[in-house]
Amino acid sequence: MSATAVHSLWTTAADPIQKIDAPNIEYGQLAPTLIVIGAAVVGILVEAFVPRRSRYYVQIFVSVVALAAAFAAVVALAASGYGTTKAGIAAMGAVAVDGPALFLQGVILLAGVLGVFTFAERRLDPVAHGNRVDSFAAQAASVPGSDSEKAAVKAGFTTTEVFPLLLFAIGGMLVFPAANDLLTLFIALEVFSLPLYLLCAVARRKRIMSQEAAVKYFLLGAFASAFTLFGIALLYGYAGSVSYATIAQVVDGTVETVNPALADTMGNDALLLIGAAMIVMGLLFKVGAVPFHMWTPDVYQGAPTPVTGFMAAATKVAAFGALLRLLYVVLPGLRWDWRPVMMGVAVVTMLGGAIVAITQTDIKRLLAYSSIAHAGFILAGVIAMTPDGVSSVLFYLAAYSFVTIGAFAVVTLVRDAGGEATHLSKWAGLGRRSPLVAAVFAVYLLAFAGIPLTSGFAGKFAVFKAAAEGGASALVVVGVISSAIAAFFYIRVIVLMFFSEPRPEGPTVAVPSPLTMTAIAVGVAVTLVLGVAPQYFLDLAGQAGVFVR
Amino acid sequence: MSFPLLTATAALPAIGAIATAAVPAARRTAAKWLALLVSLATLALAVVVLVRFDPDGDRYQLTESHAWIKDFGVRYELGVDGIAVALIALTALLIPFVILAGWHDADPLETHSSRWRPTQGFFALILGVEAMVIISFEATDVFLFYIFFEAMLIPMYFLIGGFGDRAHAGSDEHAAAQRSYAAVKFLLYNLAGGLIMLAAVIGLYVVAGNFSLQEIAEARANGSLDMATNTERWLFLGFFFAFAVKAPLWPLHTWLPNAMGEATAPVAVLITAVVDKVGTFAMLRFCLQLFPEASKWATPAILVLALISIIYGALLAVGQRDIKRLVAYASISHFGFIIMGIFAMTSQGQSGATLYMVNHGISTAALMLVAGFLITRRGSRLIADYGGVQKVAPVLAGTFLIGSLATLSLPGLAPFVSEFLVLIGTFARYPVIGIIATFGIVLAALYTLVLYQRTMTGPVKPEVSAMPDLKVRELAVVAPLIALLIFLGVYPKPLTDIVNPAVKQTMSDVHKKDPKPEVEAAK
Amino acid sequence: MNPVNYLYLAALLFTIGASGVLIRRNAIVVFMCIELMLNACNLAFVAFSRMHGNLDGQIIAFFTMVVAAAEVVVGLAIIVSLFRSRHSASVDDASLMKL
Amino acid sequence: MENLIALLVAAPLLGAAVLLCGGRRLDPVGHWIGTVLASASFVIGAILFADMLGKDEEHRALAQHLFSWIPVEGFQADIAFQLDQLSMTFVLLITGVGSLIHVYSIGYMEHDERRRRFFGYLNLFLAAMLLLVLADNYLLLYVGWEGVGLASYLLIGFWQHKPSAATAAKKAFLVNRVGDMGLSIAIMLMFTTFGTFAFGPVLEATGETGEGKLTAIGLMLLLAACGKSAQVPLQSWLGDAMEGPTPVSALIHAATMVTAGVYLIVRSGEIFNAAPDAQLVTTVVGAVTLLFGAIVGCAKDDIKKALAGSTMSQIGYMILAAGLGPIGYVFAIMHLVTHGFFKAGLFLGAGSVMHGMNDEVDMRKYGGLRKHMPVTFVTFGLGYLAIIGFPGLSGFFSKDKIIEAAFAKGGTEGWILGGVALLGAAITAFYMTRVMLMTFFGEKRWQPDEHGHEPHPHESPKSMTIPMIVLAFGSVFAGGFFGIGDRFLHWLEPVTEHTHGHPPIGATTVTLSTMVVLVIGVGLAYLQYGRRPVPVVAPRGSLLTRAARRDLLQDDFNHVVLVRGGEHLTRSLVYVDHTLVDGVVNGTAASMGGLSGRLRKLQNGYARSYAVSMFGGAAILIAATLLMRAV
Repeated sequence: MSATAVHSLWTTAADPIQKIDAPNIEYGQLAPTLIVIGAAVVGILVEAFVPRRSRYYVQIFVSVVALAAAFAAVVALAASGYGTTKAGIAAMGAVAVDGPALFLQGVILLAGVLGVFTFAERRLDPVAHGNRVDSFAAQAASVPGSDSEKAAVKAGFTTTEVFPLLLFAIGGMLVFPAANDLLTLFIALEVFSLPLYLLCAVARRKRIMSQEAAVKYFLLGAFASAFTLFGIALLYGYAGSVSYATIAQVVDGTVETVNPALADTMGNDALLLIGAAMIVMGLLFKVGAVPFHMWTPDVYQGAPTPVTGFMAAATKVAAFGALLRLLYVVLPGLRWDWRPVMMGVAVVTMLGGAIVAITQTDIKRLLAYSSIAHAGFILAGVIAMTPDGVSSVLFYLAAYSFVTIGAFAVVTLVRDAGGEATHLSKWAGLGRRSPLVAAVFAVYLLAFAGIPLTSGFAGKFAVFKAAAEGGASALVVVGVISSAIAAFFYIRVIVLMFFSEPRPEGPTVAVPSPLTMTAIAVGVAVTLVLGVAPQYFLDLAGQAGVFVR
Repeated sequence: MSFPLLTATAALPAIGAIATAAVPAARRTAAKWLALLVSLATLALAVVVLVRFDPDGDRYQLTESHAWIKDFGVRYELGVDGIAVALIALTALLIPFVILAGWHDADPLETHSSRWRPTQGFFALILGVEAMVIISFEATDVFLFYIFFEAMLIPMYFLIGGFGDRAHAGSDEHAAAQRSYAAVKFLLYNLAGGLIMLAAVIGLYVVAGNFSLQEIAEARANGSLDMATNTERWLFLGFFFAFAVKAPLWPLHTWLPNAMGEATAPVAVLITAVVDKVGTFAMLRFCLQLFPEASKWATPAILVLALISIIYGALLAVGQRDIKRLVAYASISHFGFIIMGIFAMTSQGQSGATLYMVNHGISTAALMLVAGFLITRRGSRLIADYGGVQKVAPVLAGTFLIGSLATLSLPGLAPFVSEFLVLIGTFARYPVIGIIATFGIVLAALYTLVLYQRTMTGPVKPEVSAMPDLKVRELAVVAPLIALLIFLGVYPKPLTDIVNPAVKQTMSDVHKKDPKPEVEAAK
Repeated sequence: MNPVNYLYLAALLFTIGASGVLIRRNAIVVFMCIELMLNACNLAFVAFSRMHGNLDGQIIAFFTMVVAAAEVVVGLAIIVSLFRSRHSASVDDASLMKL
Repeated sequence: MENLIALLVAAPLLGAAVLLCGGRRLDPVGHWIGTVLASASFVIGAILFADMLGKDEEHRALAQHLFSWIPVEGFQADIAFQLDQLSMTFVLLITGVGSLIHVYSIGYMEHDERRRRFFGYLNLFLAAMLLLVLADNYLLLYVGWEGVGLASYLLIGFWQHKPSAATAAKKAFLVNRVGDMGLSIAIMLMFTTFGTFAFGPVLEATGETGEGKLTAIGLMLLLAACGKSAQVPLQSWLGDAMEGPTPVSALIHAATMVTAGVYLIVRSGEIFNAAPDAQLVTTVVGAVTLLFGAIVGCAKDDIKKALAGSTMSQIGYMILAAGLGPIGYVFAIMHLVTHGFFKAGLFLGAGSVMHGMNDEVDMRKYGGLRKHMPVTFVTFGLGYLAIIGFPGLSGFFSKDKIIEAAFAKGGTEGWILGGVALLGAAITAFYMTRVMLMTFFGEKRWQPDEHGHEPHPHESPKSMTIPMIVLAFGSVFAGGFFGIGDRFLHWLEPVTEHTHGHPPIGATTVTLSTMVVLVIGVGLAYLQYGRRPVPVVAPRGSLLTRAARRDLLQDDFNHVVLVRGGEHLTRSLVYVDHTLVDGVVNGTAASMGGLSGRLRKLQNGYARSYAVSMFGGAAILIAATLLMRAV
């Protein structure tokens, strides 16, 4: 590098008289995120100042109101055309406000509301010392079984911090699919990951497993995000910028004025390819695709079930949103490089998830593996590389998230002395004991299995159709086969619930409060509506299917 | 906008199912009567359809068409041709008998808790199946058809697995295991078939851009939509596989004996007489119309498989020890005939196949239901446990004999007409296959008469010595079926008049003409 | 000196960190290795920023440090609570959930 | 007039319906209903006959079209009747003998609580048999064809509590089914060749197709005939069919149903005329069977089985005659009718004997019965004389003609067939004499049975004797009535046409030689069974005798080859179905499970190994991406 260049660098960097013009932020368009984050901060203050007795209610109030308001904002934005015609880049190019972003934010917010409901459930666990308790530790810091914990329980402490944590996570998730430069992407990733790590650790029952889940999730998550970050570094090195638009231009080779300092790195495709691969790997980790899936079963099993439900639904939505944007906005120029690779990933994910699930004996792990298989199905839609592909993925995510939250909410209901009875053998004859709950769960399982007239079928059909139109017929065939395999274990659970005699020492089905009931009911309703009359939502997803560049 | 007759015919049992399921646990009998009345009302509607249908009119009549899922190119399109009308009538006709025959099959045992309501569930599920079967006969939109073709598995699955035959050897646990094995097998086979069909359905959409049977068929006919030969063949195979599992065709048949063996007799009838017909019907309507060329390409292979089914099923029926499994294998043999008739690509063959679907439905229902009555009396499905029943319960034995004779397609009973048509239709194009298939007649005589001899004749076994003869309810189930068998055997014209035009259409779809008799050909 | 060498160094550090994650048992050490990887990234950013002559990379490095700090907070909290409840910080001991 | 034809069938059909659906309340009157409707059918037949005689030969045939049965594209099957002289002959035989046997059964089945049902079945049989002979197309004929099969199945197995009866019934139906297969294939061939299977069009169009097709059709028809008429190789069922009540044996397994095969061949004359090879095979089958039946008849000690053997052999004569073509058709039918009389008579006689002997069938336990049941003795004796062809009686005329015709075939074939026919006559004389002697002559050989009941032979009630007497008249005079002046020939000629053949040796020579062999046969039998007392326990006998007792071992053959083989086949198939066909599927499922179990192990709970997989995954991802660019 020549001395003049160096000099110029110094001068530009340290020019005293150069004045920084204030960035202009479109607060309106960022309203959903801002509301949620703000509410999270408020939640922290609540923790600080509101007396313990009333915290629980205040937190619920704050969270629900915030999420509702944010959802209203999303709807308002979509209604005023930000999803389609007025779609654009906000916050100095950091955040995109377009169809996919708004659609996914809406889904995440609704999932968040249901999440709050399941978080706030206090009827399931037996009353401890006259206090109704939720599924979170009385005092996460205290060692399980220690005196301090007993005291905490006696005093009726509860970890109301989960609500602000949840809000922070949601805030991050809202940004994640909308992030329009790699830095924002990374920050959003961390913002929604860190609270989740914590939430995993604070289960009231089986805390050891809960903490183990948290550690695994945290270490592996951090490991993955390190890869992402390095990938970002390489892309930055390649394109000299982290903004999607610029990188895309560089990839397509449509840059007007090439900065001579960049000339040599731009030519270096190794940087580009390795960097892209590492970022994609980070996202695949979040969606739980094989071979980056190994955290999923353990974490899903160990985490408090409400958290699992929310995480399984919302994380997938956010991560796939980000993945879509990355592949459709930044790397379309590279599709011939990444498409075959992604196909491979999709295939092993579909098959791997389905096959390993066959022999699972724990309902939460079973659902974890099924979520892996579903990640594979969604990837099939992602690979289509057509507008149909985008909208089909959006639809699938919406359908899937409600089914998931509902299913895990049902899991929280089936309990025995040791808390939730997650071992499959204990579910035997559930259909005899309480037909309704079993029937509802059966509906969810059938939706997972993709039986017609459930949202699962509509979604599966949409993505497979997109994939076939996108010329990935092979994926469709594999998908169909793995669906057949997957059907086997969903059916197994149904058999267990309905056709096997109930055990005398079998679990009881707790009667939940209206909160969980709402979550479950909404889940069923959405499952059936999206199954029978999906057109309206398909239209929605269809309109939302275009990324702003 | 005229009254949506077809929708009503399908919706009525669906609503009835929900209503039946909602009947409180204590009001068991009320649920039964409700179900029976609904099924009768459905029958009435089906009769109206039959009357309103004009054999000489358009191909699809009473059509309804509404937008449904635009993005998937799916419309809610209903319409019936002669074949569909006949099968809808059959379905609507059989269900009341199924319900009546299963009157006590789902009465709860003491062990069940009060909240478990098997009776309501049983009859609700039967009605649900009826609704789905009827609508899949009516659907002229491939996707719509597919949805119900798949969805009907779920209620069937619960019927098989949830309400097994209480007459079983061994412990309850063992029986339960057997049952759920049968149910799972049924579901997985059909689900696998359905999913492979799903791939083909998607493929069809990619090729054709919509799912309307009429549009695609027309486009295929006038050449405006031409598929690459291989594409067409793959799609055809995708569809055919699902239908062959449902039908069932050798070697995809093994789920049927388990299912029919473990299910209660009425449910077994539901499976083989009603649900499986959707498979053969779909071959006739979808495979031939959508993929005429591929159908012709696959014909030889399919005929051979059908032939194997005929002989193989019959031989295995001879080898069975369990009455219901025997009937199941007999059905496999008969489905072989139906499929052979469809793919013989002659008017006689296809008319015969269609009649065969109806007649086989009635005859199997008669035989299986009587067998069910017999089994519930003795509490065993093993042929060896019976003997000399004819002495103590002559009416039961008599009806059983007539059922058997219908199964071996004795002239004068309905099945003969259809079986002979199928044979002659096949023979006209494929003499060798036709001749080998006639061995099926002899084997049919073998397994039915052996069954009759072992169970009904000979010295009276002590266990059956106190066996009561048919009750009024049971007679009310069997007598009409037998009357129908005789009527359709002597005067099938009403049925053929409805079926013939549709068959002529199908023949023209596949661009096939009947082979001319040698004498005329010579001229 | 050619800034590309810094990239090689960054890659080297990243690999060292990654292999540390794979090899070491103690959760704290594993976590430190991850931090090392993050810092490798930072080095890469700064190096690239220097090569390209724009400051984005350096700014990103600051962001990364903040994120790393946040991770430390969360991570240590989790690890410590785990350590307190089972008196061992070995990641291999935490293997109740498997298969 | 022609509208009466349907009534012929309808009357007994109505009877069957009423009796079988009527339930117990009809028990007291059931047999009367049955008899009345049977005779009603006979009366109608008589009316039609009278009307037919009134017309001149060309216009005697009547036709009645009821309705279109199976109308399908390019396929037309009707419910339509045709009544020509041939059909008329059968109608009279069937309804006549049928009515008599109804009457007889009133007495014979008196003590059976299921008598109503029995008459129902008899009526069902009449209806089916009439349908068979009145149908104007092969498909409708097929209906009757299987209908009589069903009736015979029901009647053979009437005493179902006897496993032997049930088995025999099943066997009869199955063997017949094999024959029916032939008939259905024949119909298919006709359809593909002529586009129709109505008698008229088919038989007129025979000229328009090749001999090969016609031979095939002919052979298939012959197969059908073999099944129904118990001809080799499908004869095995007839012997066992004797398990049925004796009136059944008389009506179905002697007089009418078993002769349906002859009807079929004669009816399809044009086809056979144009297919010499088929004709040859037919004659061979006939010849073989007539010897076969005769030999079996010689060895049986069961009176009914002996008669069954004779039936086989007599039908062999008819088939032989039918195989000879226009020369033989008339005589085949003529022998059929006369045989109908005397064989029915003989069976009724046998039934009467059994009636008096506590249903004992073993002739070795009879002896000297002529004193105890004179009427039976006389009628049976007349039947005996008729069947052996005693000059002047029915059998003489009909059988003699057939032997002539056989010789008239000419060439070595002629000699062989004629010779066989003669030999058959001799053996017939032998075994019938044997039956006669063992039953009615000699000393009484019956002892008390295990319950100590000593049978008290007595004459049967009028309801039984009268039919026997009537049939005896038939067996005496029918032959002469038909034969003298070729009445029967002129009656049938318009339908079957007739060519006069000239045997190489003059007709008188044939007649004389028949006489000679007759005397020889009777003489031998007398030496064997008349001179010395008949042992109560059958002597071991020669190899041939023992073989003949077992129906010349063909049952054992069937058992070993078909039954055993079949059982093995089915058993192994059941195994295959379970292990192979099912096993493949279950195997896939199982292997999936195994694979799952193995992959599961990867999830070993160690965070570090998870990290390894991620690291490896990342490496692969990167490598693959670079590779994609490289290629």
